[in-house]
Amino acid sequence: MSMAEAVDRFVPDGTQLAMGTCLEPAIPFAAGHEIIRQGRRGLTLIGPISDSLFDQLIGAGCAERVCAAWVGNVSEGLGHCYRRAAERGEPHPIEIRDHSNFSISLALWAAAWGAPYMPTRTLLGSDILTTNPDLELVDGSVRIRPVQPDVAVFHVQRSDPAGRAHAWGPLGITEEAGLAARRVIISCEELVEPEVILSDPNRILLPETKVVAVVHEPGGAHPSPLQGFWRRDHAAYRDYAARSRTAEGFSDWLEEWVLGVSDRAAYMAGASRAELAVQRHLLSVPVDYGDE
Amino acid sequence: MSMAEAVDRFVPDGTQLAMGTCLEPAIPFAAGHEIIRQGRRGLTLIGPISDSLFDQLIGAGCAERVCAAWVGNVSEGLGHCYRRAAERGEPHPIEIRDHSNFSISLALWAAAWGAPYMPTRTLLGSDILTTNPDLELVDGSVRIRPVQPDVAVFHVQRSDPAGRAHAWGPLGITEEAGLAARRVIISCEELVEPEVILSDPNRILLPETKVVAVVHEPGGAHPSPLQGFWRRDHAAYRDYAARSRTAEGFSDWLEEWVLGVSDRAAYMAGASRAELAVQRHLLSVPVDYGDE
Amino acid sequence: MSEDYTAQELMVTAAAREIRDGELVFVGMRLPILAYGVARSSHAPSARALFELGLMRDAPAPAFLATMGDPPNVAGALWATRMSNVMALLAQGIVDLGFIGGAEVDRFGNLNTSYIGGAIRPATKLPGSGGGADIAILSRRWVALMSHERRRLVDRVSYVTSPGHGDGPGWRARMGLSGGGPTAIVTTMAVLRFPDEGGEAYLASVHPGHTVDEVLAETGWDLAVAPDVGVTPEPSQQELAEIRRLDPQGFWTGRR
Amino acid sequence: MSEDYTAQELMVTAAAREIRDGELVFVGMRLPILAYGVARSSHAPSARALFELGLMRDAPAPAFLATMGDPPNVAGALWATRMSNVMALLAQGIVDLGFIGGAEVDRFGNLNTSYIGGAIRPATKLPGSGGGADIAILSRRWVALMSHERRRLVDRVSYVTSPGHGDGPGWRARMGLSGGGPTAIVTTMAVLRFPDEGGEAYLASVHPGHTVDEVLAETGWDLAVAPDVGVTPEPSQQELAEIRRLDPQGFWTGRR
Repeated sequence: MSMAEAVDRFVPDGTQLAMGTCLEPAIPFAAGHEIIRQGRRGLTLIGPISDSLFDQLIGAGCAERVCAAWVGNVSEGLGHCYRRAAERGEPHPIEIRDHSNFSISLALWAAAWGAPYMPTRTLLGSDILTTNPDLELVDGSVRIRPVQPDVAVFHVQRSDPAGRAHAWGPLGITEEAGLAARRVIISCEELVEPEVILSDPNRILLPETKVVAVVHEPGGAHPSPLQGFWRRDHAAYRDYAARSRTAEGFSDWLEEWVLGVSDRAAYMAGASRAELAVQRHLLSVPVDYGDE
Repeated sequence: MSMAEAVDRFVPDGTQLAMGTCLEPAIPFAAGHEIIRQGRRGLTLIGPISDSLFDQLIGAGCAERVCAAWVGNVSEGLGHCYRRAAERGEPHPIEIRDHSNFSISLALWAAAWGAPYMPTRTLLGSDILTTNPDLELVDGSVRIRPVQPDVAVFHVQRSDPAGRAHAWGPLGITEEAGLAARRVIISCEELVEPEVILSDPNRILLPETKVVAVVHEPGGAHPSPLQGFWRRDHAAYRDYAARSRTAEGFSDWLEEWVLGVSDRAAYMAGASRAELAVQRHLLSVPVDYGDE
Repeated sequence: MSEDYTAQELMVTAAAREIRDGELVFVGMRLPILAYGVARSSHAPSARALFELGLMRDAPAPAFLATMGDPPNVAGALWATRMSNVMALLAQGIVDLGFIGGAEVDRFGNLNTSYIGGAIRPATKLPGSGGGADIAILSRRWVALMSHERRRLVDRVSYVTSPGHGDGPGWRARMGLSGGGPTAIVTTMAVLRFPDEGGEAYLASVHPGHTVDEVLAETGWDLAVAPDVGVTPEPSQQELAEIRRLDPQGFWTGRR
Repeated sequence: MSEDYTAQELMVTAAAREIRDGELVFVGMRLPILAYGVARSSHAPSARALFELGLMRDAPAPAFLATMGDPPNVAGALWATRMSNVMALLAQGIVDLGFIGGAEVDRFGNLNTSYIGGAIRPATKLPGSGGGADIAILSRRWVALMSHERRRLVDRVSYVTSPGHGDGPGWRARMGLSGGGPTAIVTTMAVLRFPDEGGEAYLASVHPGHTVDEVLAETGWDLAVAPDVGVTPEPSQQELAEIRRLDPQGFWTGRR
């Protein structure tokens, strides 16, 4: 399935959408850009730290609510579109439900396990408790309301056509986001035969029954890094930070890298992208699933 | 470290001990037998389904409390020592804190995350709620009190000397038991160089900071199976079920297979054990941790 | 009983018919593993199996399993993970069907696998819930498998390990149980079913070689009999072949 | 400021001295990654680093990191896992030390990284907590890193993202916070410390090239000065070499 078809079919206006769940690596930018191209509105963005993807979606007017621990640009600092939306309501106001990294994880685990809420001792004494209506202080502990995404999008290293995905490197809140979500879209660097995936069932990220679309999208996480495949494109983050300081600069950037680009293959074309490919390969020692 | 030393140093009388966390496979029988040989008393046994290890510890008089979902012999049925202890107080009475599989997992996650309790909708309507004081019905949901083991013992396929362990196959409640436990003892089929383990950090079971002992103990899970290494010894379970029907039969069995055996190497000697070794090997396809 | 198949083999095929194509099935141990294999090989080729120790499969393991953790059940699995991840699917209400074995069941389908004769110094200590209570409470529907004996099919169980329909229709909703409860009890003699709205089991079909009177005599309450009570279909040759492929020694099906 | 090192490089070495050997350190991003490397290479060779996205390391990554998720931080890790597993160690109270960067801090060490000028239509929307609140509440002790400006070191923050000592000694215990709270604020001009019982920050040392008066002028409250206030030790050549090995372009240390 193409990313355009996956977004068209499974990410309607108003979707509660989890992305960027590994924190800094493996961010599904290609999916986010396609969502912008298709002009989605009213999304709720769910994640820990999005490293500029959420900033872009907010700047493009796709989001009405953010349910996250941190929105900005990790190596460069502030998220300028996020600021404009929160401070001046541009391009339109957004509702912010602040979390910490731990509390958004627990909110997703609560949804995954069908728990009415998750009690915790984190966030005690923080004003986040007072501004996020999904958090409540009861009897000396914090109750976190479940957060159930309609859709979670993950960019992984490899998947088979049935959506059995192998992901490696730090996983952040990917597992709980995928388990909690009603539907999962997998974007993958390599589309492989089932035999490759089934040779290592412990590495399979999620049950295939959650996955509604598999998109073969090489470079789908650029400019974020992907273990074994891509280094982080620090310069791209710096360029985005500089240009997105003004609404006009952001519009120009968006035209150049999203609206004026047909798809991810076109986006990835060119020598500067290719230079980011990992050259030093470090293979894992296999394990033995022998059975008889 | 030898199993004898690990048990001597880290499993004193009264320990709250998690074992058998993968359910039917990878049960650390060698550790359990050493605990029996050293005459431990007053243990609390924590686990989901022990497939006869808990029955043996109860029959040998090591346990004063069981905090588990199921105690018996999976392929054969009832646990006869468990029955004698519960029905007739032989060799001494035990306290039983019944759980379901899900609720014992959640009790361990609560401890792992420092949560005051875990709310859930499982166990609603079950009399388990009325007989286990660690469970409480409040406002229409069940609150599970955290269960924090003093020690968790796992038998894994391979570990390095620092306790970085690779385990594969179904993991049951191993991860939450290890995270919740104050200390972890690793018993391993193969003791390998750190390079082997660090080639695949996603497969590392737990942070090394939890591990206090690594015991190289080939066959340490017999008669339970271990993926890639050992088939299940169905006949041994059948033999145990038949002989443990009476207290005298259990004593004979215990003398033959535990008390009269110096260590696991002696236990594993002989052709019948060797025949259980897995012959058909199924290696996983490596993944690439390439970084630059 | 016919010479051609055992009571357990008939139970397996009756249980298999409870599985619909495309369903996600919480399989558990023993006869349900065989029932899942039979269903996959016939009318439910796209069903998926979950095992609580942390596995999902499509095709059943091509070898005999004494436990769900035997290595052939892991090789080729679609997911090898933690129990709590499998339980998550159950808790979300997306597991269609579960199977539970019971030591004692009552007219409302409540199962006791914990204590006979009270929890304090019981007459018989049974192994406990395992995942049974979780399946009973959270799966969309479930089926019990039992040996049909008067001491096992009782009016009311003394201890509810795995709740069925409690004390009658509406009980599950009142207590907040999210799943739909038991829809059938497959025994060594008969298939009992429950009304769509829950409540009390009734006799739906009797296995070949048994009679309604015999079933009533071995049931510890005044079991209602369906007006159209029939005979449970016999296993087909294809079904028996699949059962015997998966359990060649008859370990679970009484031929050992 | 000396020509030999930048203010950020001095902050890194000051932060490194907060790490004791054998400790489990929640490192986070930016300068603390360098501080961890310096500590490991000198006085804390057996410290362990945690990164909230799901990593544990011993030796620092042998390459420049713009984020903790850059691939060199993963290769050779001691554990690559989920965030909630790393947070478990924090919640259990077994993480000795954490670092948090702050936009705004007050006399009690409370940090604001969320909203300047109120949460409704703020004057400035900052990125938020990330893992900061979790570290501030749950780690045994923590250290803040700040740019020393009067607008950033304020009497009371208007929004507490990551709680320090609240409104004074005893506040954390009253509120049920399990960790010990901040022990130091390392700024571009000075090191502020807190009494063992918590409460209000005091000036402990001034960085070379700055004066006590200058620090007081750039601090938004009547900052107490320790009787033995000294000069922050300069980075050694060995420390600078380690910093420049890990950040050869001076990306984080102001040399870019």
